[in-house]
Amino acid sequence: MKARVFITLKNGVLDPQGKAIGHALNGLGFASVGEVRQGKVIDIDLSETDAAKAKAALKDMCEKLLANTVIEKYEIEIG
Amino acid sequence: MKARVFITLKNGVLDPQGKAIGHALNGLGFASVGEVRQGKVIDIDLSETDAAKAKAALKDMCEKLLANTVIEKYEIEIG
Amino acid sequence: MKAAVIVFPASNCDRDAATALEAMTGKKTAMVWHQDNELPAGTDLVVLPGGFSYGDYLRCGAMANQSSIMAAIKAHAEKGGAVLGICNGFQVLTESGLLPGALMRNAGLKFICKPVALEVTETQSAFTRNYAAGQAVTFPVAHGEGNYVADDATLDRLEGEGRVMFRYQNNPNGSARDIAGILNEKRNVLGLMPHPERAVDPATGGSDGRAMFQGLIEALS
Amino acid sequence: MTEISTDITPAIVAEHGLIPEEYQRINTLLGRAPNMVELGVFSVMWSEHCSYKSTRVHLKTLPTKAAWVIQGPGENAGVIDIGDGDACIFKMESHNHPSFIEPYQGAATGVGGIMRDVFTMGARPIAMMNALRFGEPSHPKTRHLVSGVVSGIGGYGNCMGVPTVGGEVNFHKSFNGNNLVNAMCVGLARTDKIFLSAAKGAGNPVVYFGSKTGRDGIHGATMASAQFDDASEEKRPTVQVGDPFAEKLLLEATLELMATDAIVAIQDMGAAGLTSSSAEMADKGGSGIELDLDKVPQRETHMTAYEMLLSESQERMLAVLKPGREAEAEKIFKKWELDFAVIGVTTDTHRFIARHQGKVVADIPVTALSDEAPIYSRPFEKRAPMSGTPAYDKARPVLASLEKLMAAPDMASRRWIWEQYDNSVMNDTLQHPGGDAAVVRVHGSKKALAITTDVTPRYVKADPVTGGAQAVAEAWRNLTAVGATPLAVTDNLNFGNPQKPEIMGQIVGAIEGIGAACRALDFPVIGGNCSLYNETNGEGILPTPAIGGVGLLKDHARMATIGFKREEDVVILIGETKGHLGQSIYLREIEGREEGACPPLDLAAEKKHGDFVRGLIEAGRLDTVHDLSDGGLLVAIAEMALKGGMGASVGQAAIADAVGFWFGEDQGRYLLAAPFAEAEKIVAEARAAYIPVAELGRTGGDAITLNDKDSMALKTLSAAHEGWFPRFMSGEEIPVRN
Ligand SMILES: Nc1ncnc2c1ncn2[C@@H]1O[C@H](COP(=O)(O)OP(=O)(O)O)[C@@H](O)[C@H]1O
Ligand SMILES: [Mg+2]
Repeated sequence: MKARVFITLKNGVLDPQGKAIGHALNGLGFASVGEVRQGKVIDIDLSETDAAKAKAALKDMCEKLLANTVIEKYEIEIG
Repeated sequence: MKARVFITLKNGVLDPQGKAIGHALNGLGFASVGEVRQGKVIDIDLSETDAAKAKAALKDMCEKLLANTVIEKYEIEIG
Repeated sequence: MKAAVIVFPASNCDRDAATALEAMTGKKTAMVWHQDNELPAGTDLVVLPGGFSYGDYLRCGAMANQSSIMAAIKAHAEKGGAVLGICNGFQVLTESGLLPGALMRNAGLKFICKPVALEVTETQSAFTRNYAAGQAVTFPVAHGEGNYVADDATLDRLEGEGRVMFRYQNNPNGSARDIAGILNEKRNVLGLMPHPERAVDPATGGSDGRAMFQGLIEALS
Repeated sequence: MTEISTDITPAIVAEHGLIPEEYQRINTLLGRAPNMVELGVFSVMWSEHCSYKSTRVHLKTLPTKAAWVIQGPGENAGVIDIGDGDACIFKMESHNHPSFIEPYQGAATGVGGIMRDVFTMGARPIAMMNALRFGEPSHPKTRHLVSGVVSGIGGYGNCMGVPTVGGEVNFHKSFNGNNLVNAMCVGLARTDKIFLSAAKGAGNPVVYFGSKTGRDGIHGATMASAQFDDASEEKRPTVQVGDPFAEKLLLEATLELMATDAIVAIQDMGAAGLTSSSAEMADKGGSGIELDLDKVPQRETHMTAYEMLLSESQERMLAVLKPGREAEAEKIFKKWELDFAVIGVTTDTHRFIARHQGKVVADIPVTALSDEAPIYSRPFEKRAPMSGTPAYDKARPVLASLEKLMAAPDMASRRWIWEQYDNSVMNDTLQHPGGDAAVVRVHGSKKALAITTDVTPRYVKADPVTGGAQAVAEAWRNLTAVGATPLAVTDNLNFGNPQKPEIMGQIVGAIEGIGAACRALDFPVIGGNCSLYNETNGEGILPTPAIGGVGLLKDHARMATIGFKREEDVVILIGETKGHLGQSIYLREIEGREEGACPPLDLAAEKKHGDFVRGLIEAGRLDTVHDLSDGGLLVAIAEMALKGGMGASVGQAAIADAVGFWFGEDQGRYLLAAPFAEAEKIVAEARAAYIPVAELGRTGGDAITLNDKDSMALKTLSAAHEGWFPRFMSGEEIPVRN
């Protein structure tokens, strides 16, 4: 089973990278670009076949390692 | 309009970060975890309202700045 | 030799490069702002210095590559002018396509600052002419993303054409084939992760870098 | 505006960290009840952090003057004169709590904050140090904290292009729930271009520049209170995130603005952000200030006056300009792509006034926030110092203990850390981490600055007065050991809860000791910082008054380093060796006990021995010196051997107690190595000056040999010394202390 985990900064947490990317895109002439936020995407191969169990394990992984829950939030996608 | 761009390493390009994460997850007892790859997700607010135009602009942004196509590939999601 | 050092936002070895050049040439080095469109008339050598241009955000060197000065640098290289990219400068050069490949996160995932032993593998360039082939030199490294990658065909070609100029003796960052520095096809653009400009004074980082600048002075004056 | 009309309940007052008496005092000073915004302003200005209410009466006793002191405590950083029109500006500050919550960002923003304190005075930062304390290595959080703090310091400092050249790291269980992250920044300016924070004069524009203001770091408890629930989710307080890229631009832009003569006063926005920077500037200038909060560059929507005034968003500065110079300044910040806004004006009303959306949201006499802030003489209890000499096994083989000590968490090589810091950028680093003091050249000159941070918390715990003095003496000794003349210190007083008489006793004692040592060594205090309430579950940390010292080498060609350099050099010990093992590293690591009296300190001998050693280095007669501290004599010899890649054969006839001799931590001692002829002269001169001196042996070989009998290969020692940190951090080893 393949899973995708998104780790993004919580709302309100400053995102210096996103800010700089937005600025650079505007500078390149992409005037329609407003706020930009950058996060991580982590693709995980799982040998687990039960979707519910996989989801629970992924949640656990996010809490324990993948996300820094002080400043980040996460979403899990199983596909 | 909100868009999400995924930047991930091309197949075959070594991903030391992904490898380290996989290793750490195994170490934490998540035995079902196989290969792990890490990429970026960039969320962009666009004032553009035409989806086709937005898509074209996003493609252009990826080619010009967001991805290094020597080692990375990108996917665009508009939603 | 007239040298110009490019200053990007958050370049931070720009002064070090200029100081080293001035010590070697006895002449003032031009500091060129990234938003300029032209190099000073008569520039022989362009140095893209180390640092964290644009904070290394998104990818090292990616945003600096979009600066307006880059067109002038490409034109300078095209005409055969010498370009030296050190550390972040090397990253800008690969982003710009002036050099092949890319620089990724160090294999150990940590920033590394220490003197490293290098082998000068090729002497056929203005940058390395004053070294002996196979000479061992020590330059400091200071980078988090110096892991050189390219596909096998590119690597074979770099080696086959004698364009791998410096190799690590103890690979600190996972670079393919221990590559520390490479040259472009026309042999006038060098990019390397170690800092030769931090090796021009025995009181600080040794003096193995002097031969590079001396070679450039001789070749370009 | 709900926040103005909200009734202030005792619960709200308490959530703002104010006691009822303090709230009453606010009412008296204002002649009315404060509104919520005003309460917020008072709460931060009267906080321990900003007002030093528990420590001020004691800090006043510290010596702060010397002929070379240009600016003592009271500004963003202290300033000393280092000759030729050059000034050195430095300061140390803590970011303990944020680094425990979010180690990477907490440490990173700590680095950013202290750099701003230094460049806001006109200096270009040229060196960074960090003094770190973590819980025991076996504690489950320790590795994560070490890793996050170190990469946060590197992540920020490396991007700034300022070399991080040294620091200190200890592990102890008292820090399990409360690590310490103290960062020090040293900068260079010209003596005639030093910028202060006194906003003198009325009618001058107040300008804001740097990054935008968000809801970062606003006091958690106050934010949780009910009146802020209209746009709830968006309004939660958030951890401060550092943006070193913005800071680098801010540094360059600020220095560019300083090259004009447009600035009247300038101050970074640190703790309590806009409030403290503006109120302090008005206070020091004897003026008033009016802010129009609608003009503040904002990162988020619907920010309230309360939030803007209390936000601790990073990478922001406030300046008062001469009238009419706004456009010139704006042009500079545009060039560097930073926000710039005129947000207020100075007045002659002596009031701090903030307007938001057309209404006055705060109107407070400036002195109510400064001079009228509460000052406490908190009760303190000075406990009798710990005493006695603990028993230990005198027959334990010395070299086996040495190997163990070299790999102890507090003694092992810190290479794993310092290689993650760019320590050679700026091309002026003459001594990298790993020596007694870092040495950084004054660019383009023969001069160099030596920098160190020191404190031995276990000594301070055993005896606050002696421990405080010892921290100063050790800093002074480290600077001396490289050949520098020690000039001044900044302190960072990390303690537990000052409302406990025992802790307050530690604070008072440590300050007394620091003051005494600084006076005796002519080493004034020119700045500092206090971090109190470092407690978890009612247990305070080991008292940790960190001392950051700076010294000057007039000619860096005459500098000493610790590594042995030549075979057959004579190894000389300066200072008296009694074999004091109380509170020693040996006792803790080998015997497993933290007991006894800390070593006594003789400040007169300290000065005499140091001046003697420095004189030899300055005369060009001596290039190999190491001061003795943790682990004592044999550890110092091992360090000199490992650094130089050369062994030594040392010993003495008739050592009564080998353990005490080799591992005792008697103070005021140095090890020197010099060629025979020079060594003979040095020994004779020391004797003539009544300085205790002993020849211990000769350098050479690839082992440490004791009394021509037992020896241990440098390879073995090196593996022990270099191996522990990487193994610990890779998770291969979680050592449990015996
Ligand atoms: N422990 C101390 N010893 C001496 N001076 C101190 C001490 N603590 C604080 N100070 C001085 O008090 C002033 C205010 O300190 P602080 O609030 O930490 O500065 P800032 O507002 O720049 O962060 C500074 O000048 C500082 O040097
Ligand atoms: Mg300050």
